[in-house]
Amino acid sequence: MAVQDTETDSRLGVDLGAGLTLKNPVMPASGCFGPEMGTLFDLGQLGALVPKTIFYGERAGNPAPRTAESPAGMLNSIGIPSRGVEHFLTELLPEYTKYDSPVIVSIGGLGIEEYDRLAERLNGEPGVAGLEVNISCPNLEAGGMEIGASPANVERVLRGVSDRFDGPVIAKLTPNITSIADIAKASEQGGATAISAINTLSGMVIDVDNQRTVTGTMTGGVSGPAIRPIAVRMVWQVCSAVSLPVVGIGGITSAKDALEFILAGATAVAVGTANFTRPTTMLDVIEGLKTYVETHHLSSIDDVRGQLEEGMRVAIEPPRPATPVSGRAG
Amino acid sequence: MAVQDTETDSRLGVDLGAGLTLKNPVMPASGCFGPEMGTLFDLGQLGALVPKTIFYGERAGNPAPRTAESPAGMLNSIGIPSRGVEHFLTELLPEYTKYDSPVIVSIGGLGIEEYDRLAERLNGEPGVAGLEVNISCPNLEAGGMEIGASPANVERVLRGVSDRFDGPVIAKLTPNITSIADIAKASEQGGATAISAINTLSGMVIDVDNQRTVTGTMTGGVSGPAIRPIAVRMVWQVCSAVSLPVVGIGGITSAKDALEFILAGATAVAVGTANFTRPTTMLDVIEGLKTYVETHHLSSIDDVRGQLEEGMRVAIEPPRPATPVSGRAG
Amino acid sequence: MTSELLDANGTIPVFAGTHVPQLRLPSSVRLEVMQTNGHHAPAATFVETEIISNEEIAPEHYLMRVRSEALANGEPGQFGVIRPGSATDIHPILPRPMAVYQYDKAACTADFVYRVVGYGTAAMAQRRAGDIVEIVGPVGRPFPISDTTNGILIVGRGIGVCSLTTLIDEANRRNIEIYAVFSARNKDVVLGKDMIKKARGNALYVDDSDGSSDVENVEPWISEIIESGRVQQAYVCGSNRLIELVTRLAAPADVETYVSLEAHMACGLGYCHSCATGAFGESAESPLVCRDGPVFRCHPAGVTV
Amino acid sequence: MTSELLDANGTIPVFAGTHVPQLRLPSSVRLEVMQTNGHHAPAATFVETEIISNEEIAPEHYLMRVRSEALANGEPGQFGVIRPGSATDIHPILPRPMAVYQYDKAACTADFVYRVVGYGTAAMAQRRAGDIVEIVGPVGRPFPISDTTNGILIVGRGIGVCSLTTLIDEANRRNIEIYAVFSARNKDVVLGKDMIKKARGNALYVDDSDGSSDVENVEPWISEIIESGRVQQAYVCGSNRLIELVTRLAAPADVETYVSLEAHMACGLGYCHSCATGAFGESAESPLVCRDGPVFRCHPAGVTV
Ligand SMILES: Cc1cc2nc3c(=O)[nH]c(=O)nc-3n(C[C@H](O)[C@H](O)[C@H](O)COP(=O)(O)OP(=O)(O)OC[C@H]3O[C@@H](n4cnc5c(N)ncnc54)[C@H](O)[C@@H]3O)c2cc1C
Ligand SMILES: Cc1cc2nc3c(=O)[nH]c(=O)nc-3n(C[C@H](O)[C@H](O)[C@H](O)COP(=O)(O)OP(=O)(O)OC[C@H]3O[C@@H](n4cnc5c(N)ncnc54)[C@H](O)[C@@H]3O)c2cc1C
Ligand SMILES: Cc1cc2nc3c(=O)[nH]c(=O)nc-3n(C[C@H](O)[C@H](O)[C@H](O)COP(=O)(O)O)c2cc1C
Ligand SMILES: Cc1cc2nc3c(=O)[nH]c(=O)nc-3n(C[C@H](O)[C@H](O)[C@H](O)COP(=O)(O)O)c2cc1C
Ligand code: FES
Ligand code: FES
Repeated sequence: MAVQDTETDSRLGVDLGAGLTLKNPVMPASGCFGPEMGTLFDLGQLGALVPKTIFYGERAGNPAPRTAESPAGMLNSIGIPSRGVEHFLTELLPEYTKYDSPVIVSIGGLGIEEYDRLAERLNGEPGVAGLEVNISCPNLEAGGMEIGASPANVERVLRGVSDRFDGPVIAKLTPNITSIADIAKASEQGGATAISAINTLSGMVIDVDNQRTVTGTMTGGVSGPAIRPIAVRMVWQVCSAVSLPVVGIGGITSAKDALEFILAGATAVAVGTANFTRPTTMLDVIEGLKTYVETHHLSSIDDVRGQLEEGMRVAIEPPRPATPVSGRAG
Repeated sequence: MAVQDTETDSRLGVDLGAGLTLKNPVMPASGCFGPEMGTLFDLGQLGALVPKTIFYGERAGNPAPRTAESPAGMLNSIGIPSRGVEHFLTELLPEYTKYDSPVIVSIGGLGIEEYDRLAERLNGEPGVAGLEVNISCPNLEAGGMEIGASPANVERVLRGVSDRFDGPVIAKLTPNITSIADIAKASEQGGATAISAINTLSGMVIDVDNQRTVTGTMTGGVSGPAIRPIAVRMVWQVCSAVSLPVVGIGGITSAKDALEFILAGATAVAVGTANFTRPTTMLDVIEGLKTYVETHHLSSIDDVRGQLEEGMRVAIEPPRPATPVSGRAG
Repeated sequence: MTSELLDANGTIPVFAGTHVPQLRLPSSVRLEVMQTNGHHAPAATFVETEIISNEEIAPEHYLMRVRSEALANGEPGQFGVIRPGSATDIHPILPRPMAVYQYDKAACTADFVYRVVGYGTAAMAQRRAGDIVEIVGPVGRPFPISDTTNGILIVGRGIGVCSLTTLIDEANRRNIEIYAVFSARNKDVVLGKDMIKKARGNALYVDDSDGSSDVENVEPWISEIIESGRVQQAYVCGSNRLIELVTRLAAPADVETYVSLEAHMACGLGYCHSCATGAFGESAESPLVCRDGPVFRCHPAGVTV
Repeated sequence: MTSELLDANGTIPVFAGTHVPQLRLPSSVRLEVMQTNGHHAPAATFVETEIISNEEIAPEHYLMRVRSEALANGEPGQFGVIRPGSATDIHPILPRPMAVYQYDKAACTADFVYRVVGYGTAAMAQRRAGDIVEIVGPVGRPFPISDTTNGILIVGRGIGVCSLTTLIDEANRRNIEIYAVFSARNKDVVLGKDMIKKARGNALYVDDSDGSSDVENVEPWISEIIESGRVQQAYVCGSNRLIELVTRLAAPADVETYVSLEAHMACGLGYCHSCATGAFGESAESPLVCRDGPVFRCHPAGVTV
């Protein structure tokens, strides 16, 4: 069976701010996507393309094993190997710009200055529709988690990037913090034009017979359905704290899941781990969102953004959904 | 089939500090246990008994529904209804002291002073073997999360309680923070004699057809297997930061899971959500730990505490466990 | 049998400040927690037993028969909390509350009839004869049938009928006349017919396909039974409209009305406070469906008890 | 066919600083990433197809046959990444890499033989004929068989044999002489016998129960085959000791040795970097098992290529 292509539906179009409009709100999460997926289906159907985070120079990943499973989730300690920005521009970017979807380049840094250098280098490069600033990877010895947990550092990084890059700048936040609202505000303050949340939660899985962690490092990042309730809550907090458009990320496997984020206030969503589970998940989500706008008679998916009420309340006969959203399992 | 009773095995005895020794390291997590379980099996087999958090006065819980499921986990927004300390001492405590296990009373507060008053009131009460100071419930309008996220407040609460209560004082930490190590240190500073970690992660599940949260409140606490990798990581961080004994909590369903926490450094463990899944889980864990000490020829379960090495490393033939730990599914 | 009201205000501390609207019960109905009056219903046990059979009995509906002396000796209205799957580490982790549809005390079996509505019930439907199932039960306060009763009215809709069917056997055993109205979305899924037939009860089976289940349609039948004085107690489950109807018609005739409620549960034993009756209070906790229910007495609003 | 060495030091940037010990390969063996030399192995597709059969063929071992033109047209050594269950929201969420045991290009089918070792393979064993299974495949670089080869040696242990069996068919088709050593824990679970029989290959079946699988025991046989000059290429999978043995014996005789490696995978396509070859570098990434492998060339340590 061939993968079914989706048709563009104008009701799914969304605006991520700073001129970044998407034909639909569905994109891959950084690190869970590559041009290799292009052999499976036409990537031009996606709202945007997000390559794995790049660094300015070359760096290696972590010792193997780099992935393991946890209940309804996975743990990764990939560690962001990167061949550097020049290699990215010459070898990888052309693999992405072949498709009819804007490319949002995810950038990382071992220190604050690396972000500045990357922003400067990528500014004006054709094919770079925007930047996602990864201040949240918990696997890095330096940079990553430390920068993303401090409002002052976050503001500084975003200021540096937005001063140097003329286009959309999305701050990607870590969940390993006390107040994601504060970090979102700091990002806004620093000039971010959108927020994406969340990255992986720091976690650890142990092989008790071998008395070792199951990945090559002590800790890894937890992703997948297991973290979805936490991610939805954080997106809701971010949306309550800032007025920027938000990309909701964390455990999305279906249109139903994507809608949780949209109802919590997200303008768009990104699919990470579920791309491994089922490589056509993003197309399933797009199709499911079409069904939702259709059955809910919406002129735009944006009409339900943030339309969330508290508490389902107990009913002796709970209100049965008139038109259940198709989505797998649960 | 009747529930199989477990026999005491001296190799499972552990010391939680401040004179609190347990016949085995397995206890229930607060809020996931009650004397009602006594109709199912002899509660005196447990290492300790931990009732649901009490407040000084009477308070109601949250609107229903109060629980929902999330992938491999659950969300609760119970909200700690309490009939107050006097009712606890006269009506509930006697239901716990019937058994041959120390009772650790979990106390909560809407403000710092409430903890002081509770500590004072409970000091010297026969049958109260120790206090667990719940500074971490994320469902409270006041107190809970706010107190537990600030090292200064945490230190103050623990100082207040340990000054007033002559016995073991266990600080129960919230995971909804940037650095659990800092909070653990603040607890130690304040006079805590042990740490328990973790409480639930703040989360949100949305019914997308009804555009409402599935619990009666906007957010709830996520618990169960889904959070285990996060809990193990946090316990490992706590154990690296302080020298106090630690009770590991979060998603434990089997001896294998309990051993993850013990290898990460925990002296004892508490079982929460799994008591709902299978009410005899705690007995299964005790039995599984016996098998482990037996097959690993340990003179005490404490011998493996913290004995964790980094990285399983890839092997073409991965080392097969000589004696797999019995545990259900996974 | 008097007591604490769910919507009482401040007078009875435990349930003070509770709000009936939380329950979405019709505002015309108020609930009362039954006093146990010294009657001790069978206590919960942890049942780890074999599935004898698990078959589809109607579209989307299954009957699971399990072997258990404890469950077989429960009382009408009590229920079990069943773990859908066999693994403890993976989804789903919460057990599902299920009424006992039928006991066989002699054979030591209990039947559960359930509708597949979500992941848990779908997982239950996958289980096979011979598999081990884990159940906490019997739990909850049973439906009371008074010694002086010689006729009962049973009104149920959908899977709500499953909470009522054990009353049929019990009434039959005690030579009590049975009048039942069983409703469903369509004819195929009207439950309880087998039980009525066995007990030779009087029943009206209605459904939405032909409009026969409309309240206006069943009202005359129920009204007539009640006014004729043939029943002294009425039991309802599974429909707000039917609860409201029966409560309204029964009160003037001094027919006691009881309802069995649903709530999201975790422990099923009364310690987790998951299943508070949808009510909340400013100062204290509301009754729990698993421990103080699932059976509650119904009164028309405005009645003070 | 020369190239980048996994344990090379600084000379080839991509793999610089990698450490062989991470792989727990015997330290006497070093790996080489094969050059594709213009040969384009079939590209991966997303296969959503029916399970034709899924039967236990030996204790703990199952054979799953699926219908798929893409998989049936893969090359020896390529594999599939299979989703064990059907739900996407619950455990397990990662697909499992599985070698293709046998193709039937005419019938458009591919077989997977797998051993139940954990949750995912246990879930696979639960699937039934008619269920839909999702597979990304064929993926990876195939085993090369040179045009001048007239004999091959195949050495496999346990489920490692499954990565080698498609070589048997291919060699047979090309009238290449086959010599195989297949090993397992006990006689019941020695895989690949059916394939050898069909191809009328020469094989030594050994197992641990009688010590016949000891390296000292298989060494003379392998040694004789190699020294006799009857084979030009050797393929190993599933045992460190056998990789070390074959590499050591083959090198002096100029027999090229290839190994198929295992690694934890997520995407199977080369973008997630989960399956780096257990090696890590101070300055750059090591080869990926799914994209640069799973087949690698083996050399004795100390050989520079
Ligand atoms: C006392 C009592 C007796 C019941 N008896 C029966 C019976 O005999 N037959 C029958 O088919 N059903 C009965 N129910 C309802 C049954 O519990 C739900 O249909 C079932 O829990 C749905 O589970 P699910 O996983 O399929 O649905 P999901 O919606 O996927 O469940 C998600 C979560 O919500 C809970 N939940 C969802 N719906 C309900 C509900 N209506 N009541 C309580 N919890 C719910 C589940 O238990 C689970 O924790 C009874 C409920 C109660 C409280
Ligand atoms: C290229 C390749 C081909 C393979 N071919 C076969 C085959 O034909 N037959 C067969 O039985 N097995 C084969 N394997 C091994 C097979 O992938 C594992 O046995 C399987 O993933 C175990 O899954 P599990 O859920 O049962 O085990 P678990 O231990 O529960 O798995 C947990 C996680 O670890 C991963 N994992 C565990 N063991 C391995 C392993 N040995 N290799 C890779 N990942 C692992 C799983 O994929 C999963 O993500 C192959 C592996 C690779 C890399
Ligand atoms: C294997 C893997 C690699 C990842 N690499 C990156 C990365 O390079 N940059 C980044 O910002 N996030 C990275 N992430 C995080 C994801 O983009 C995403 O934020 C997270 O996984 C939560 O979403 P999910 O639950 O849908 O996977 C990675 C996640 C996984 C699982
Ligand atoms: C229904 C429910 C009620 C809880 N109530 C309390 C409580 O009153 N006090 C407390 O300290 N923790 C409470 N917790 C948190 C648990 O004690 C435990 O820390 C948490 O659930 C993680 O463990 P688990 O994954 O094993 O459930 C509650 C958890 C649940 C699920
Ligand atoms: S379900 Fe736990 S108190 Fe009712
Ligand atoms: S499995 Fe993703 S790169 Fe190999």
